Amino acid sequence: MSVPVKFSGDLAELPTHAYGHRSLTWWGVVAFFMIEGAGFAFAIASYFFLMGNEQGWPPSRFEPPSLLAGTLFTIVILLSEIPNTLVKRAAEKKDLRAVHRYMLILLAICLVLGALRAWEFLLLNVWWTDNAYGSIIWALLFLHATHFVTDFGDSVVLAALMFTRHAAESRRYVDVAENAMYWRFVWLTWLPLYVLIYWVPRWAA
Amino acid sequence: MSSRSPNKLARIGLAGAALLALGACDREERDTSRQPKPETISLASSDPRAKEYENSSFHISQGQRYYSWMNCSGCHALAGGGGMGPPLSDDEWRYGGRMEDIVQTILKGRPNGMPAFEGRITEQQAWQLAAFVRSLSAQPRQDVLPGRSDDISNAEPQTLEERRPQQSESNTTLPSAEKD
Amino acid sequence: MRHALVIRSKVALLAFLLLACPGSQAVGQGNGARAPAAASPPDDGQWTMAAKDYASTRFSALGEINRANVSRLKLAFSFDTQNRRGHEAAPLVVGSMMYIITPYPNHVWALDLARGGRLVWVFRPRPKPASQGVACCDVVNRGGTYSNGNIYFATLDGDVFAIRASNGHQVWRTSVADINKGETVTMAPLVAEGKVLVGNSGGEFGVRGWLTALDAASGKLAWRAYSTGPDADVLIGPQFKPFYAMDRGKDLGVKSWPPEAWKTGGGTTWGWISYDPATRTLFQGTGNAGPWNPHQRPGDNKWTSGVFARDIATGQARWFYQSSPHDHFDHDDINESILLDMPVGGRMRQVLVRPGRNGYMYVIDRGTGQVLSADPYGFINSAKGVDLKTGRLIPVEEKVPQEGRVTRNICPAAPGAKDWNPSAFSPRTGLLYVPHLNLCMDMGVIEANYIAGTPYLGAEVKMYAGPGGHRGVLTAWDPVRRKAAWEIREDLPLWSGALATAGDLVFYGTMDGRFKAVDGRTGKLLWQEQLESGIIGQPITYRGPDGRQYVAILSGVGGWAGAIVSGQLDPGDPTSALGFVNAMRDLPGKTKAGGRLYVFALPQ
Amino acid sequence: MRRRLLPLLPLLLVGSACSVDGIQSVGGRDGQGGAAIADLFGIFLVATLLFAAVVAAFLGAAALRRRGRRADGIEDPEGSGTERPLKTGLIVWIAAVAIGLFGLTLASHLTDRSMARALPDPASALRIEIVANQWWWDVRYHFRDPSRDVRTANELHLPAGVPAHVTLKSNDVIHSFWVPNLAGKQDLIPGRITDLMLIPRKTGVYRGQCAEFCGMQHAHMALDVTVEPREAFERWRAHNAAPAVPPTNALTRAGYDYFTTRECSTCHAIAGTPASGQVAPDLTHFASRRSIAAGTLPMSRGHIYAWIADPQGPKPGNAMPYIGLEADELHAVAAYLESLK
Amino acid sequence: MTVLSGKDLPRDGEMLQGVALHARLEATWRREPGFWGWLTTVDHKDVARRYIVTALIFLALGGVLALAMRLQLAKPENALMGPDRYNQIFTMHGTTMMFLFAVPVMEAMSVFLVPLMIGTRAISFPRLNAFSYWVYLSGGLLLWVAFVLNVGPDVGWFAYPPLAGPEYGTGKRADVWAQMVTFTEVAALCISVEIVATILKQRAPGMTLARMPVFVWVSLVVSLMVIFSMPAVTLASGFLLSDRLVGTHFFNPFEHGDALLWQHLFWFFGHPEVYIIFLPGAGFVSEIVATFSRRPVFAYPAVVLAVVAIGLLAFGLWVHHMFATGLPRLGYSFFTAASMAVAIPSGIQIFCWIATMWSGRPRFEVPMLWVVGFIVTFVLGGITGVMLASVPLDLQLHDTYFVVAHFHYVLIGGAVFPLLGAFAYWFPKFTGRMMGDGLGRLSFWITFVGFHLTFAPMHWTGVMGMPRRVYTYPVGMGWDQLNLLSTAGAFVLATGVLLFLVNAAVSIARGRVSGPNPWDAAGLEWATSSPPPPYNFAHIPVVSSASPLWDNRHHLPVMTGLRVDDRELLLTTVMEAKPDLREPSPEPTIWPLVAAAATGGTFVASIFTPWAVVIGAVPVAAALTFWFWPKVAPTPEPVAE
Repeated sequence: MSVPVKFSGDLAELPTHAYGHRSLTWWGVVAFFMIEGAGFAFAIASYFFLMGNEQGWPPSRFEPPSLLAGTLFTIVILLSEIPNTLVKRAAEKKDLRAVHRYMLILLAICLVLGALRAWEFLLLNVWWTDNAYGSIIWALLFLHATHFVTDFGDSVVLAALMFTRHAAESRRYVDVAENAMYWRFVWLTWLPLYVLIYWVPRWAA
Repeated sequence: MSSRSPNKLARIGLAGAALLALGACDREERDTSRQPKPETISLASSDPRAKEYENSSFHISQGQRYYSWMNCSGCHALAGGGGMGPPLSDDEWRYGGRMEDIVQTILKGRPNGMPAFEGRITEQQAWQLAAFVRSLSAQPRQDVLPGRSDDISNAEPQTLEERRPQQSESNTTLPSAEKD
Repeated sequence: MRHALVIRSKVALLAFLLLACPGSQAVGQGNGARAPAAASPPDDGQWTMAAKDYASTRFSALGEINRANVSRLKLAFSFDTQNRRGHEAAPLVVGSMMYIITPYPNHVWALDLARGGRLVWVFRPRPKPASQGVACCDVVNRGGTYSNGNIYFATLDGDVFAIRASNGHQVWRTSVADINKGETVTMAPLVAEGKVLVGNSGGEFGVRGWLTALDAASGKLAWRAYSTGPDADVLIGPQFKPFYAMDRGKDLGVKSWPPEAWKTGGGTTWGWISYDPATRTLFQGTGNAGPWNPHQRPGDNKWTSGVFARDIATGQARWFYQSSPHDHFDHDDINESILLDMPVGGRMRQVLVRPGRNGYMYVIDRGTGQVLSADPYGFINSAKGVDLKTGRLIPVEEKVPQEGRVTRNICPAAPGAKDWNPSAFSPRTGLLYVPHLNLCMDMGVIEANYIAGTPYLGAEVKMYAGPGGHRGVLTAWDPVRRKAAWEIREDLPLWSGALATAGDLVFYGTMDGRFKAVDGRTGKLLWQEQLESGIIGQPITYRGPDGRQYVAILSGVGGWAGAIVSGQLDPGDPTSALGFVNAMRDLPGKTKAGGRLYVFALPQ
Repeated sequence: MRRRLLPLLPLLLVGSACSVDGIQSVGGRDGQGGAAIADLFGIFLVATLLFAAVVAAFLGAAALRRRGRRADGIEDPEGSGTERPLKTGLIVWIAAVAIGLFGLTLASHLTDRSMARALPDPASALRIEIVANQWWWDVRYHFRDPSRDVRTANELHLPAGVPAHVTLKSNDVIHSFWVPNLAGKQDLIPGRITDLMLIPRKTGVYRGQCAEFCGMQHAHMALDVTVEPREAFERWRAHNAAPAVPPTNALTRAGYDYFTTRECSTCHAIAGTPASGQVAPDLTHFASRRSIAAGTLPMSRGHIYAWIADPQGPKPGNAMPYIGLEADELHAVAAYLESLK
Repeated sequence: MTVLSGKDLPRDGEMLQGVALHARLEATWRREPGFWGWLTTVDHKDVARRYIVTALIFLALGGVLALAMRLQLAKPENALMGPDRYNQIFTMHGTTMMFLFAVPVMEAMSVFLVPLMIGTRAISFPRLNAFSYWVYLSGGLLLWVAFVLNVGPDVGWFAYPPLAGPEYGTGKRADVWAQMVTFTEVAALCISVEIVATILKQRAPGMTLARMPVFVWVSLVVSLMVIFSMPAVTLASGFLLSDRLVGTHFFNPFEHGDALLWQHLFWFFGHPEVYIIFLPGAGFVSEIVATFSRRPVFAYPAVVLAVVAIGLLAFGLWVHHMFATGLPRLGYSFFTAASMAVAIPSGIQIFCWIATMWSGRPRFEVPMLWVVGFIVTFVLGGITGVMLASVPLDLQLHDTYFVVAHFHYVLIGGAVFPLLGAFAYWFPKFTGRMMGDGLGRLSFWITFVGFHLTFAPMHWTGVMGMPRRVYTYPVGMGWDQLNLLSTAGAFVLATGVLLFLVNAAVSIARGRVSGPNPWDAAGLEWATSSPPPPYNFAHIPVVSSASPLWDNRHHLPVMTGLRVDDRELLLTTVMEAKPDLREPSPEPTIWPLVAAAATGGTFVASIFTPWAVVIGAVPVAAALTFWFWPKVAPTPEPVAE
């Protein structure tokens, strides 16, 4: 340092991790929420733009997507918030065994959700090649599916990490808490998409 | 110094990619030249022009326009499913499925209703049309084909099947209509 | 000749009154509608023209097979036509002989009914193979006509033949159509007053439609009436008195088109012609305007998609009514005109009843061309109705096809609420049995290029089942009460004709090969038989040489609707066969190509 | 407007050699829309240059004010006494900019409104349909009686003083219709129908050009516009509604025969002959036009030859193929086309 | 490394300072030696420098393309090149300049300067930062390799469907464009996330929001703009790719898709993009003007508010690119008003900068020359911008050379001039040496004159009706001399820029050694050596005003106590910047490069088959897992709650 300095405080006693907006990662995650949220917003805007263009929504001879898989997915993903909240609490209490238990439950639920999501694609009653309606319906579901798969991958890695010696580091609990926050984002963004994919075509018809 | 090396890396990458992907050039060439290269149609087993036209996205897209302009789609349908004329999207070629056979069919016509376009379109256009016709049955390299046309959706509805795989092209079958 | 006919028709009228009327009164179901006697002579047990009679009733007075015993109907014999394309023809029965005209190459088979349908002779006209390439909707033929010892029929490439019925020797042959322009002939000619009436097909090729009358004896051209162009070509002269103002004016066949467009304007006459001997008037429908893209032909596009009444001797037009001015949807108006005398608004009127392609059941005064009523008999969302003051169809603006943009859910689709396949009328029930379609479509148009001998369409179409999900309907329509008495919904489109008999039965076939007989009063299914191939032909019935009643039908799927099977089209391309394939993707799994005559009778 | 603007031109650093008086010029006042826009342009130019001048003066003064006074110390803004007047200046400046912009927005809005209000009822206007293709203009005049319709290509004739309602469509990609002397531009978008009202005020010849990038030959997609007196337009209309003149001598006869039976007629139409192709420009009165191939070549015998002999030379990528005519065929076809006045 | 217990971990402070501290910090923070270290570095200054150099290479390449275009247009009916080549070239020029030069170079400046300006040791997510560079490089390589192979996009930098769609955009050219967009968007979004987190959480103690340098404000606003606008074009290019590759119908009017959907999405990004490029320029100017006028920028709150206002207004203007599409006329006047309203904050900034000079004692060093050049040029560009905001005028001027002139005035005048000024200004911080003064002044004047010679005539060619994007024009339209003038000007301009680059190259090797604060500037970036050490600051500075070095001329207050044996950062609170946490910063690693390579391979392959996305997901996921997997044993430091 080339400028003469005068010491005016010591930082050694500061903590090395914290939850929520005090943590740096939290801000990174929030920034990614904004990016992805903006992406979803534009996709939804495109949905309404195309809807205004189309004659009939869905266009004649196409049925709206069948409700079963999508509704099951919605119910299960809403229920998954229970173990998710428990994971978050356990992480904040640094209760490793509880973290293990609820993360495994959550991953099991994710597997169920993955199967439901795959099934959902087959129940859309339209292919993306059929018309612009089919294209945007598939795009919405596909966007959310990638979102879901990404977080699932994240969670698997994090869960694995929590079974290693790295779990001893307190900052890992912050990661777990932030992952739980991300999961909330995943299901929150799903709710409007669920309405757009499954219900708007029914109301518009 | 960090600032110089990316430049070097870029140059290495550029050269490497250039070597690897030289094949891209013929696919992309907008060949607006006057006429097909050799002067006459040879009936030899493989006309050198066949590959040239078939592997050119430009020629295929020109052929796609002519397919609509010359009313091919009226008989053979947008994706080659057929109608008044036989389907072009399947593996059955009444008069041979090689490029040069198709060019012959277009130019000279065929007895069961295919009109002769010789004198109505140029030979170059016939080759371009043939390249597009072959693409309907997914014959040329997939990477030169467009995903769809700006038309009514002509993808098979409600199914995820890909276009049927093709049989060997020498498999020429006789016209099925001549049963009497 | 003329005298003979008049006398014969008068005798026929008497005979009909004596025989048929008490019968129908006994049934007690009639509504007062009946075919004019002159056009519908008493039944002689033969079937000499596709429509049975000039009134196009397709009604047989034979009653041996009836509601009580039809369930015992059995195959009498069958005959392989050795042809695997769409068989749309009606067999002819003259005396103890039966004649079948096949699709291209248009062989005529003569069978001896006295000897169990043994082949007597075959006539091979050898039409030009290239004609197959300009046939829009499979290489079909809709039958021939027997008259005066000759069988008259036309080949796909446009040659009209007269051949001796007894031995199959050619009497004359006249070429009327030019396949290089896209003209073909698929219709069954009508022979009346010594004239063979035949029109061209090719509305999808930008041909100029016409109806030609040939001298039945010599094959010489008597007259030709075009459907577009100057009045002189259309045979519009001083006799022409259209009912509606929109059809009055000089040279409307030119003035209602952009310059030159009338030369490629369509208006082909490929359907049914009816004839009223009492007024010596023929009724001829004209086909769609070309190209399909309506934006390329602003104007009313006279005289396409309408019906002409013409003097049979000279061809001079008497009146014209246009059901689809400036046709948007390929709605030809070539469907059958059934001549009826029936009460309308309390008094008997001489009318034509026409199940139109646009979905309206027209009742038109035979004498004036006035539309007395037009009621929807199928689902229509492309029009709001017919304005009886002006005679104009009232289109729905948002269903007009757009350039470069698909218009969705247009009902009825391009083949209409009903295509060529003819209805039958039974005076006993007073009902018109209409085999028709329930199809809708997505349609967008693009600029069509005109190259002679190639399609001139400019349309991209995908069809699919209409509301309800069924694709075919048999409607029993009461023309007097102007509503359906009953209807039968069929999964597949109905592409076969109907037959009504005095046994109060209605026969028709389905595209998956079921030949059915239903109760003409209730629509109850009484009998059905699974045939080898789908049925798109016209059932007939006749009294055999042994005096028994027989019912005959050609099976052999094809035509526009069945081209997916007969032409082995690719179901993966929904726009195949002008978009019909999209609605028929299941057909290859339900039937296969074939060509066979089936004749049924009650067991002895 | 030209005169009013002249003193300001040097400010745009462009020599006086240039003038806005061209056949394809934004400054043109030859149509009602064009004139209103030219006026508005003048207002904007004056107002904005005024502001620019204020900024320039301020900048110049600021730069020169304390020039040469070297000082290493840091200026204390509060102490210097300039802060307060500058803050007042800032407020004044913001107000001035805001008022100026409001004025300009208002001017723009009013011009837009008045242009919209001045538009006559489309039903009473001359009805023209223009379809853009890669890379030419298909022009159709529609009349109540469709048999009077006129079809031409790459040229537009308009009667002076008569509003023309132009319906715009595209057959392939997005194009933009722009005849600056007459009006602003309007895009042609596939799947949509747009429209534009042209109200030419002065007779003359103008040029329009596609203004949205549309592919390889975007540069060669021009449109010749002729605004003429009403009677002259009527003559033109009547002439163009008539079929083409039949060939008169052996040479043009040979050209006619080739044209109507061979490749040419697959795409081109000539009214009154069997040639009825719809996918290329209508050539019925080809030789009466000012240019060939959408403004690529001026109309002349030599250019007709050159164009037919090798269409890919002057306009590579366009849809007209090289046919390879023999010399006598070329001669005949060119002579025939030249006879299509 | 010795494992120590929590209490006596080595930290800076009274016990550890001076040379010993530097050695400890150097050992902890320096990158690994050799080529491996070059590949694995996560130092924001390394990454920023290579970003800048790469962007300058793209600037040069884009400039060569511009010269090629000007040569072709030098005379009417020129046969130098055909339409196919020309269309590729103008598309490449626009794409390169917008996506590969302007946005990345501005972001790179933020990556370099922001951590220094706010007094922190590293950027927030340094591995993401490294990753973003490699992704950006892959995108640039993809585009240029494709161009060399005649697969260069030829559909304009805006790639309007249907021209760029599957039917008319023949071959892979438009796919290359769309995928290149994906690359650069990913890179830009990563950087924005880092910048936002860095600015909000890592500011030096005492640097409240109101004490942040204007450039930091600009970086924050720009990053947020990137975050909210770029997803639009990412989505749009995804739609375009899926239309082209798997047959969706987003832009197919026949199946009720719409070409205008693309334009809405593209311009919702495209217009903010212009301000994303321009605002950093305004940030540079604010810093330079203050330093050389010897006073803090006049009316700092007004300048900051103006920056924020521009950032907000930028999202309300996109329709003014679409006035000619025939949208409902009613909405247009709103967009006219919004477009014009941008002139108000821009006007405020201009006034404040001039006022700063007015009330200060301006010294016209090279960076200041660029600022003056900027103000003159930008005001002229602003004037034409106001004209283009008017619907009736836009309908005439849209897509003519007038617009070409306008946006080059705004982008070169408004962004490149300040950027070159910023290079000259921060050159000592990048390299440790001063940039040559004489050559610097010469290059400014040549560039300035060349610029106006090139682009001023274009106003006139545009008004005379010359449309954009034409590869040639006919004789006799009156455009000939003006075009020739522009071509001549282009070569002058190129000479000027070349001189600038030569000056930079020479100065790197032989420039005067500068010392930490050669301009006697006020910002924290000048409180450390030039170039700064890997750890930026030995002690964390404490700030009590907006001009810390001017207000603490003798002793800069600092805080101590961060570990020196581990990469440790100080996190402060969002608003007040009070010390809050110590968090570790990641070590160098190869995995961002591997992940970028895997991502790049996936993107490129997906042009050819959609299955590439599925297959490529595996290596990408693997690389990311290794990236995030902790490599070292947990820190023994006890948890302090």
